[in-house]
Amino acid sequence: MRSLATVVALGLALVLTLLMFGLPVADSLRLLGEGAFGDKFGISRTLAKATPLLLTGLGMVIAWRAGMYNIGGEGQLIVGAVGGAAVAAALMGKVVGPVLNPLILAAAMAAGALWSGFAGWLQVARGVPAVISTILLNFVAIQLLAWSVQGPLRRSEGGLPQTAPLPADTMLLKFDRQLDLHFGIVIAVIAVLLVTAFLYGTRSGFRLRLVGASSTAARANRIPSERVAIGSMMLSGALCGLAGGVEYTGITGMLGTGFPQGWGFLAIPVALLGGLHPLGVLLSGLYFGALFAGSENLARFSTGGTTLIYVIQAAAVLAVVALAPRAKPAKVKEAAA
Amino acid sequence: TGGSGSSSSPSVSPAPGAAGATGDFKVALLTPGPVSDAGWSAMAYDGLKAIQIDLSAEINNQEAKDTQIRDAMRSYAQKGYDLIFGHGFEYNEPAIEVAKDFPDTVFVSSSGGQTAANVGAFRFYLEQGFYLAGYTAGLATKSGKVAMIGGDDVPSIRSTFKAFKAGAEAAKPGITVIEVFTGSGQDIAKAKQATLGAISEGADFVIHQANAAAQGVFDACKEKGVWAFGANLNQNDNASGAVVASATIVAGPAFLNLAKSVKDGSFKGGIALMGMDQGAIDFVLNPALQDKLTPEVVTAVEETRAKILSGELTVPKDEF
Amino acid sequence: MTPILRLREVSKAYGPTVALNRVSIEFAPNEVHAVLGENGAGKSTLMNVIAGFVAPDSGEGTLRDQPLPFGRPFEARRRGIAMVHQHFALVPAFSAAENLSLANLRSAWQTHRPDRDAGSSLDLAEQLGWKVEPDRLTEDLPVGVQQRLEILKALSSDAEVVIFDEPTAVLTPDEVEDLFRVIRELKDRGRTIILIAHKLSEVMAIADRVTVLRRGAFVATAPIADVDADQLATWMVGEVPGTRTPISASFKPGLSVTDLHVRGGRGEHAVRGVSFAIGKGEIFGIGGVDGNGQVELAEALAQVRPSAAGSIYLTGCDLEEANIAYIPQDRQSDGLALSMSIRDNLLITGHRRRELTRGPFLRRGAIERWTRDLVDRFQIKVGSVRDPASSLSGGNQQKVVVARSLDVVPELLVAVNPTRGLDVRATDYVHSQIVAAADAGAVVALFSTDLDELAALAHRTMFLSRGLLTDHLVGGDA
Amino acid sequence: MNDVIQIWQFAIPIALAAVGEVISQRSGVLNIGLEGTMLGGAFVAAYVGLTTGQPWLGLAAGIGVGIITSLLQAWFVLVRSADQVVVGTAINLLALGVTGTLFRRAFGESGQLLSVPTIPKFDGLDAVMLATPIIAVLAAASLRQTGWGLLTRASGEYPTAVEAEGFSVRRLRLGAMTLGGALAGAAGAYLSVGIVGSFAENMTQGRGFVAIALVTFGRWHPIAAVGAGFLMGGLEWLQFKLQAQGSGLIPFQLLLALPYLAALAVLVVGAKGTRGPAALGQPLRRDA
Ligand SMILES: Nc1ncnc2c1ncn2[C@@H]1O[C@H](COP(=O)(O)OP(=O)(O)OP(=O)(O)O)[C@@H](O)[C@H]1O
Ligand SMILES: Nc1ncnc2c1ncn2[C@@H]1O[C@H](COP(=O)(O)OP(=O)(O)OP(=O)(O)O)[C@@H](O)[C@H]1O
Ligand SMILES: [Mg+2]
Ligand SMILES: [Mg+2]
Repeated sequence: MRSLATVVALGLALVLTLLMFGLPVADSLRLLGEGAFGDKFGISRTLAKATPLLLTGLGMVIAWRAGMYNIGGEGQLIVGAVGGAAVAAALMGKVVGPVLNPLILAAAMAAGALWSGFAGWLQVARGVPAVISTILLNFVAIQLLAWSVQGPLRRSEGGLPQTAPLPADTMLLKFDRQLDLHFGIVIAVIAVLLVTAFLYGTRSGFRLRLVGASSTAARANRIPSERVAIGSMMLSGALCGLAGGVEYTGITGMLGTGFPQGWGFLAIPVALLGGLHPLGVLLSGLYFGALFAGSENLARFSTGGTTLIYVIQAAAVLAVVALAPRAKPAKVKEAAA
Repeated sequence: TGGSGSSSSPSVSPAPGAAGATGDFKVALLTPGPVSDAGWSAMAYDGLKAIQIDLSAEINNQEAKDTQIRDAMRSYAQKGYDLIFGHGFEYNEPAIEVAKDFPDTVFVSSSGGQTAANVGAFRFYLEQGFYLAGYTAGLATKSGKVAMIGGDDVPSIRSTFKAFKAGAEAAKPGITVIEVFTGSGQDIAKAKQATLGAISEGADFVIHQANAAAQGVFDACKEKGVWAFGANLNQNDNASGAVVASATIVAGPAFLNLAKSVKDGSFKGGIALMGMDQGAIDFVLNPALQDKLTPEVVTAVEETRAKILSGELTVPKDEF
Repeated sequence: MTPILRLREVSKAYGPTVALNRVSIEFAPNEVHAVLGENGAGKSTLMNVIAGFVAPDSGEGTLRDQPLPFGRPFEARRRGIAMVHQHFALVPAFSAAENLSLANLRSAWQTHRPDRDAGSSLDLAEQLGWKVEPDRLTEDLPVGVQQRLEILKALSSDAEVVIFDEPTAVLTPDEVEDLFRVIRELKDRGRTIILIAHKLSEVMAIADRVTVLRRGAFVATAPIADVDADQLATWMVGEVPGTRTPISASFKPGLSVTDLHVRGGRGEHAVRGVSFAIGKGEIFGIGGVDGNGQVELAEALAQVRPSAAGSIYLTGCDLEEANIAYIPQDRQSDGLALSMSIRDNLLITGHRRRELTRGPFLRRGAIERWTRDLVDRFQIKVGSVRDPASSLSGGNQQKVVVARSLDVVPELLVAVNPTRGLDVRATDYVHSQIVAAADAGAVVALFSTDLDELAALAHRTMFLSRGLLTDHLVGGDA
Repeated sequence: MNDVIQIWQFAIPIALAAVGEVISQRSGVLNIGLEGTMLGGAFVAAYVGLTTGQPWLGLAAGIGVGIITSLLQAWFVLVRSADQVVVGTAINLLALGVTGTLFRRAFGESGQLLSVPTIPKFDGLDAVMLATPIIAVLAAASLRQTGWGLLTRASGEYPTAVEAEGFSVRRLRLGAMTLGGALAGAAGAYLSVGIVGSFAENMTQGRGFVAIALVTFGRWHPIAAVGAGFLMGGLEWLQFKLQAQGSGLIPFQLLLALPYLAALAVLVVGAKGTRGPAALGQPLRRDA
């Protein structure tokens, strides 16, 4: 019932947007659908775009479930990619690609975990709410990226502010050279399963949910909620960092100031639409992936202009939050639907 | 099946290759900034429009910076585009890479040093225009200080600034050339602030590479009563009334000729240097403000222009 | 006596739980109207409906023949209905004076000065002999003082209807007497007072009329003169609860506490050197007025709060590893994670049980069986164990805490006001569980502000005053 | 002196927006959509200023857009109880898309360097520059010393307490959001009809986010936030002067990261006493 309403509202929001911009509705919808599912290119694009959203979305689930409002997915993703690029710069040519790639991903996770762990520590030890600190850290991360591609990681003095491109054998496995789809989607799906098992099937996962639901109750029951809070932030940051590493070694192959695509920000709607549940994230991540692939296609090939893509994405997000059951970490309904 | 794609062609519409049928010719343009920047990207967009009209091509364009470039190129190639322009040297390397996977699409970047059978480049020698602007500023400055305001700090911009500086020094040895970057080609307020900063340090001629933020530069010049140069497009008629001359790129013919060669199948990779001699670069004095420059200055500038055109004077440019 | 406030056929269900079942009830001006009922009978829900915090599923209500603004608390407040919440509505980060000012604001468009705007309430507090430091942060105040603030807020308004939802639960008998004086005064000024309390003695002392609810349904309304405690108890539960007397015995050594110092949340010296010993199987009562270090002492014993100096020994086991059961005084914030399922709340202790886990993993099936068993054994009234704990009434919430703590006999049981806000039957039940734990050999530290409770259960009782243990009396003989 | 006026002028957009954000956050609403609201204000102010030739009308229109944007946001946040951060993020996207699209429709796809008349200045000072500190003081005084302020702060701390006293949290937050939106709109408008008299796509360039950092930096106090904005403006001006003097001492990325680092540092060093509003970012929930 609710999902039907959501679908209807999404459709309406879309049609309204198109009408507002004076675009032919039927044609535009066709372009949208084609971009997402029209052919193997569309489907592969949908999956490729869903990949970072799934990983960052899972990251948000973990943190928010622990009661930590991590809004820094974007920063953690960026820092993850930078960490990965630093390892790549240090080891490129010294280590063969198939070995280097996992090292890059591991570095990305570590960098993301440290970045978010800092925010966790700030909240726990210094009383700085993560909502605030992670927002601030996002901007620091963006500048860190800018600085590192202008400075230490720049491929060559005087060249463009970018890192050297990764050789093909260091990139994640691709299933077809013309397609965008890469091995990252497999990593993301495995992550969904692991996070589900963790949250609902392990003692640590239970403690994490408990601390999020009531840190006072956790304290009164001698659960080290501060450690859990920091741990959840680190886990969350590790997933976001991994998203950065996967995007770097799966799609872009190098870093520049244009690297951040907002996946980290979009992780929040993805996680909320998914009901802060890892399996929900799987669905909402795919939905947003399709939406992005589709709207990109629409923006490219309709007469609306490329800026239209933002409008469509915004409309889709707003339609979702207008209808999605409200979710607030501390009051997340644990009850089965 | 990874890596086997080089022999298969995109499935959307069989690419017509170099010798496609009319009406079926598809051209895409990638720009580093919004095409509404009334500058670098806008100029390329005008070139694309010319292709649409003259060759009745289907055109499309998108903004794509560094890491987004490959993705955008791939998506056009997947859609069976025949020619993909990347407006800037940063598109050259991605073009080389993506072109391997899409042999039926031609990739061209504005500047860049690598080519392949289906990858070409043309480089706008805008440094020539900037040199003349610097030369003009050097002759006309009273304070002995001139300034350059940059948006994004990228090599192509730095190269034009070097030429401006060389021109200024040629005209007035020992001149101070101030250089300030704002980090954004869209932040008008910062551009104005940076310009005010340069003017407060004594600059009385200012050139910019700030694209959409250029109005901030002109505004500051107008406010403080100093002169500005336009860049990329002819900005002499800017409402500020502060632009004495512009160093311009005339991109239309270059884009059109290249597209024609792709369409009729005569395209063969390679790099073309597009300078004043091809009419691709110009330095246009503002007739309305001609009286602000002494006749001697105008004459000297024209002499230098002639030297550049004749090849007697080679304006420095960076390779990147 | 013409009623001023009428409810007709009001129903409210939470999923399968029927909180209110076609309740009709009338309140008159100039009366103190007590509402009685077991835990979960629907009292708070009914009050929340009147005050606009809960919108009923059906039914209607009128105040002075105008329809009640269901679901819009601010509107109800405007129309003259004030409520003292069972769970306080105070801004923790505000000073006491700011919180009182909130209640005294007449309009958003007036100027505000905390001292001036809180003035009348502070005066009232002084009249009552209640100590309220206006500049202290509310969150730093002991629960008892917070309760006073909550009451002062409601009193300072010129509301026609004032609802008190269990205001006496954390007050001392003296404080209760002061409150009742105020209530009588309000009544004399023609107000309608609705009072929820579990202690029948209190109800008999103050109420003019009494209404009893049972399982969401209206049972009876009667003038207080026409009923006695037995009658009320029968209406409430359908039977008269029995009572229990503690046995005294000599105990094997259990807990020994020496010169213990504990600091409070703001670093203040809350417990200042106490020493005592509790034997295995002994129930040791710790009484006293709220805010004298009880919570800090309890938390230190329960290993929730570090002690600043001194020692705590538990004979025969390491305190770190010991099975310590802790029933905190604030079940809503410290006892439960309200948004989590009842099952998850039971798991708060359960996830440590060896038989429910395998290494880092939880055993789903075993947990399911264990949960069922606890719900049955402790007679927790639940729809489904997957419902959130917030859906339980206060009493059943407490049962969840007790059940998971006393599932296996702990080495040490620390309970703070374990029957706060519970009805007679639930109180009796919790008492019997505490006694059973002691009988099975647990060391029991029972903190309570309720003298009767201490007298009924504790073998020995001491009083905590300003962080020091003072008096000493013997349980059964007291 | 001249420098001070200059710094002050360029600091106005972030300072004004920060005051609005303080009010909004004090009521419990974290407005991440500040950037978008400013951008909307900047565009409409430029458009109206250009077509009417009246910068004041432009400013008024910018404020109007700010209010409309905040009402839209309020519907999601207050009526639908949607997550504030998500809605704010969407507002930013929306503003980027709508202003970009409209700009291209109105001024051609290749854009134009617009020249819009600006608000008149006297000795480098204009009305908005003078008004900003006054607005900050008024905001601070109202938050402290009026019933509205007390209620608004309570809404940001513990909404239930406000409802219990007969005031609507929804209305209070709506009020705070509207004020915040109006100020953000004005801030954006000042960028396009106060400082430069022009518009370019995405010309706000992160100023909304800087303003959010200033709120934290200024510990949710309007005057402190404005002071922090002034400090930021000063550093930026210093940076440009240093660049112009030819010393590449400070990489400008560091300068750009400065407000965030400073805000973080302040929090790290002295956060224990001052927290943000307890209910910040939490949706309002009535009984289900
Ligand atoms: N002990 C366990 N071991 C393995 N998997 C488990 C375990 N417990 C739960 N799961 C799996 O986790 C998922 C969620 O289960 P659960 O019953 O906890 O959901 P829920 O309580 O409805 O979720 P929520 O808490 O989000 O409302 C299910 O797919 C379930 O199979
Ligand atoms: N928000 C809610 N969601 C689900 N069920 C609820 C909710 N609030 C109350 N209930 C249920 O409604 C019934 C009545 O609860 P209520 O709080 O009114 O009881 P009460 O008489 O005040 O009990 P107590 O004396 O324990 O406070 C209980 O069964 C309770 O579990
Ligand atoms: Mg669960
Ligand atoms: Mg109750």
